[in-house]
Amino acid sequence: MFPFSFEWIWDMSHMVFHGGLWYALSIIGLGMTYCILKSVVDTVQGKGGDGHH
Amino acid sequence: MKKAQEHTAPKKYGMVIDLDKCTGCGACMAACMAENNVPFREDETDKNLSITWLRVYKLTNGKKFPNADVCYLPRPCMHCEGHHGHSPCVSVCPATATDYSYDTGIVSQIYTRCFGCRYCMAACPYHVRYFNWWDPVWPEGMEKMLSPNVSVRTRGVVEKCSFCFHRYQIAMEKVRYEGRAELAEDEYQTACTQACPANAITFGDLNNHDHAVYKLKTHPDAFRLLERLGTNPKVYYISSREWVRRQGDNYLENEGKVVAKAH
Amino acid sequence: MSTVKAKDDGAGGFIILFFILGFVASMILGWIVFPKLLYSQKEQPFNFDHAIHMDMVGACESCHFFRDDGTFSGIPKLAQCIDCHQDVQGFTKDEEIFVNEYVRNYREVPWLIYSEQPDCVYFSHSAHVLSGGMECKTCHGPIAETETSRPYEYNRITGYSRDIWGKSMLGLKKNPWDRMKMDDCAECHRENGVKQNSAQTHKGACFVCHK
Amino acid sequence: MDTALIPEGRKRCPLWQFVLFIAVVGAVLLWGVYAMILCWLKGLNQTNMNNAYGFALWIWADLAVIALGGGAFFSGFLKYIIGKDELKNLINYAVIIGFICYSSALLILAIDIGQPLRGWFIFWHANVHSMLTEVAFCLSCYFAVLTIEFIPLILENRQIDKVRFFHNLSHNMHHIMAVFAATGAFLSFFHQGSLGGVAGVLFARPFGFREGVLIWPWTFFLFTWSAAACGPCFTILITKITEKVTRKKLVKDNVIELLAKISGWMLLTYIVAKIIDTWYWAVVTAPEAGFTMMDFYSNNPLYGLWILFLEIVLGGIVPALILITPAGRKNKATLLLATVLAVIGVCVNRWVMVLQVLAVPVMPFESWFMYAPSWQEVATTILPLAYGAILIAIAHRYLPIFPQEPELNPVEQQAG
Repeated sequence: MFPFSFEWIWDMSHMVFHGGLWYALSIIGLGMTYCILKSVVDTVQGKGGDGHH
Repeated sequence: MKKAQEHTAPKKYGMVIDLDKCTGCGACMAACMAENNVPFREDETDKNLSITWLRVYKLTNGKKFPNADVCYLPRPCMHCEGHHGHSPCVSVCPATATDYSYDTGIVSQIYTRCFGCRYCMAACPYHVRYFNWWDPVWPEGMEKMLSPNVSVRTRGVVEKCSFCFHRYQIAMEKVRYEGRAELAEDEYQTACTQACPANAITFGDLNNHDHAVYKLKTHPDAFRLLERLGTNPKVYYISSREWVRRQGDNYLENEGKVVAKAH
Repeated sequence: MSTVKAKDDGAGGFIILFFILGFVASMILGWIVFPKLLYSQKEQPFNFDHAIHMDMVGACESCHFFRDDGTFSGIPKLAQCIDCHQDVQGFTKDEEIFVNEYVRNYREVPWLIYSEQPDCVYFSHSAHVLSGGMECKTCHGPIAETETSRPYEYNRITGYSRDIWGKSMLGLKKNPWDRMKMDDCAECHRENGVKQNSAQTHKGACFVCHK
Repeated sequence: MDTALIPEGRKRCPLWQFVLFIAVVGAVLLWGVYAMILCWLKGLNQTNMNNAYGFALWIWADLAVIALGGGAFFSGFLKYIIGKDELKNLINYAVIIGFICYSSALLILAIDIGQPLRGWFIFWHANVHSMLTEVAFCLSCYFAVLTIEFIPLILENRQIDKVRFFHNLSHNMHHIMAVFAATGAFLSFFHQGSLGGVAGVLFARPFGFREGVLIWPWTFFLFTWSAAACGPCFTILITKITEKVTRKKLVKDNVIELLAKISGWMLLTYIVAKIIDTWYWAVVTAPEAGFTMMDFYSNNPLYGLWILFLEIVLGGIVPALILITPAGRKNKATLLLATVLAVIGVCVNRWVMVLQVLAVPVMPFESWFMYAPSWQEVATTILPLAYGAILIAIAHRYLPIFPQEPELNPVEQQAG
C-alpha cells in the first residue's frame, strides 16, 4: 500500500493499481476537506442561519 | 561484506511418484504429519475438515471382478509453476502470504502472513490447501515432540505441503560449512520420500541431469495431474496402466490416446 | 459580528491552553506510558560480562561456534562453560550464583535471548558468517564490549524481544543492529543481491527467511 | 413524542408502532449478532465450510448484496454524469440502500476471514495481482463515498439542520456531490468487476474460469454490467416495499418508470452478453479443459440445467423484456414481477459463480462436493437484512428522503 512496504514494486501493475487508489483517495479526502473548511468559513461569515439558503 | 553469494543454477524441485509401486500403506502421510507438526483431531472421520498435507487417494477403474483394479495416488502439493511462477494459488493471495521461488521452484506458505481468506483454496484444483478450522491441540506431552524446524500454525490460517523446505534449509547449513557450492541429491529429501517402504517416491531437482527425477519425468508412462489446465505442476506420476493415466486429467469422449506432453 | 469576535477572544486563551495540555499529555502517553504498557522487563538469571570473557578467550567463535553439520551453537551450553568454571573464579556475586546454582547442579542457565526471532523465522548463521563473511557486530552490535547484561524486554502482546522492533517506538534506526525486523533483513539482502527470486515481489522469496 | 425530529410536512406512524417494529426486527438482529460473536470468538469451525468449500454462503451473500447495492452507483452515475435529473427523487433512497448493502458486505467480510485481527494485511501487504485486493480497496473506498453521500441526508434532519455549521456542510457537500458520485462510479466499475474476476481468474477451476482482455476475465465486465442492470431493480423493489409498508406513495411513477426502462435495456444487453459468454465457455473454454458442459450440470443432487434456465431465462430475458416494454413497466404487477425476477437472476448468478465453482469436481477421481450452511452462517447472513430494515425505518422516519413525499401525501393542517 505504501512505497516502504516489502510488497511494493515500482512496476506497471503497481503504478496503475496504486495510482487509481491514491487518485480516488485524494479526491475523497480533498473533497471532504474542502467541504468542511468551506462550511467553517461559511459559518463564521454567518451564512446559512435560520435554515434558509 | 562479500558479495559472493550462492550463485548456482536455479533449481526446480519436484517429485516422481511411481503409482505401480505404491501400495497405499500411508507411511508417507504419517511421516509427513510427524515431520511438519501437522495438527490432528480426535475425530478425523470428516476428511474435509482435517489436515493432510499429503493425501493418498484411492482410484478405481470402475469395473467388476475379475477386471476390477485399484490404484493409490499420493497427492502432495504440486508446487505448480504455472506460467513463470503464476501458479493458481500464488497470484490470488491478497496479502502475499504465498509465493513462488524461482530458486527452488517451491510454493511457500507463510502462516503468520495469512489471514484466512481462503481464496487460495478456491483456486487450487488439487485440494492441497488446508484450513485450520480449529486451534491445534496435541495430546498431553506431545507438544514437546514438535519439530522446532517447522513453525506451528494457529487457527484461521491456510497451510500446505512445503516439500519439507526446512530440510533444504538445514542441508544448506552443512553445504556452506563445508564450503561447497551445491547440495547433493541425497542431502535434501522429503520425509515422505524417505518413509515410503516401496520406494515409490523419487525427489530431486528436475533441472539437474544427474538427479533421478530428471530421467524419470521423461518416462513414456509419466503424466501430471490436470496438466491441460495449465497449472504446470512439478509432481509427476508414472503408471503402466492406461486407465490410471486417463484419470490424471479430464478428457472428452473420443479424445485421443493419453500421452505425456512435452515438458 | 463584534460581539462574536469578543467572545472568541475570551475563549482563545483557554483553547490554546487546552491544546497545549492535550499535546503534552498525548506526548507523555505515547513516549512514556505506552512503551511501559507494551513492553515488560525481565532480568537475566545473573549478570554476564562479555568484556572480561573477550580478554580471556579472544574471539566470539571460542564460545559461539559452528557445529560440524553447519548449524550454529548460539548461546553456549553449560558443558562448554564448565571447562573453566568448575570452581568459583574471581569474586563477583554473579560468578557465585553461576557456579553454586547451575554448575554444581548441572542445570542449564535459562538465558533470555535478546535477538530471538519469532517462531516463523529461519535464520542461518552459516549463510551470513561463512558464506557472506559478515561480522557478528553487524547484527548484534558491540555486545562483546559490554560488562553487564541489560534487562530483557519483551512485547506483552506478541512475547517477542524488544530488539526486534528496536528501542525507538517509531521503529527508526541508526545502526544495523538497532532493529531486526523483516524489512531490515530484506533491505540488506536487496543491497547485496541475495536471492531476489520471488515470483510475487521480485525481492527475496518468503522461503529464504521463513519456515 | 418524537415529533420534533420528524421532517416537516410529512406524516409518520405512531411512535409505538415504530418502536414495536424496531423491537421485532431488533430481535432478529441480535440473533445474528450472537452468531457473529460466536464466529469471532470460536472461529470458523462454527460454519459448515470445509476444505472443499473455502468460500460459501457468506461470499455469495457478499457478492449478492454488492450487486444489489449497485443501484446506488448506477443511479448516481445517471443523475450526476448523464444528467437524468428526475432521478433526484430516488437517488437519496438508492444511496441509503447502497450504504446498507456495502456496510453489510464489509461486515460479512470481517466475519468471513480466519484471522480477523489480521484483516488489515489485505491493505498493508497488498498483492495487487489478486482480485480480492482490488475488491477490498475499491469496496472500502466506495463505502467511504457512500458514507459521504449519506451524511448530507442525515444533516437534513430537522434538528441537526438547525445547527448552522451542519446546514452549511450539507449544502457544500450537495454542491460538489457530482465529484463524489463520479469517483463512486469509477470505484464501483472496478470492484463490481473484480468481484466477477474473483472466480473468473481461477484458471484451474474450469467452471469459473473465463478468458478475457489483459488481466480481466469476461466475468469482470459481466458483473459490472449486471450490477448496473439489477441494482436499480433492487432499488425499485425496496422502494415499492417501503411504499407498501408505509401505505403511501413516495416516488412518482415517471421516475420509477425511467429507472425501470434504463434497467431493462441494461438487463437486455447484459443477458445477450451473458448468453454469448456462456455459449463460448460451453463450446470452447470448457472443452479445452476436457469438460463437456453437461459435466457441470449432472451427477449431483442440486445443480442441473434448471439453474441455468432460472438465471438466464427467468432472471434475465423475462424481466428484461417486461422492463423494455412501456406496458410492462407501467403495469404495477408486471413491474414488481420483473424487479423480483431480476433480483433473483443476479443472486443466482452470484451463487453459481461462488458455490458451483467449488462444487464441481476437477480431479476426475473426485465427486461433487455438497454443502449446507450452519445456523450461524444463516443467522449472520440474515443479520444484514435486519440491520437494513432498521436503518431504513429510522432513516425514513426522521429524514426527508423522498422529495416528492409532501406533494404526493399532503398533510392537512392539524391543531396541536
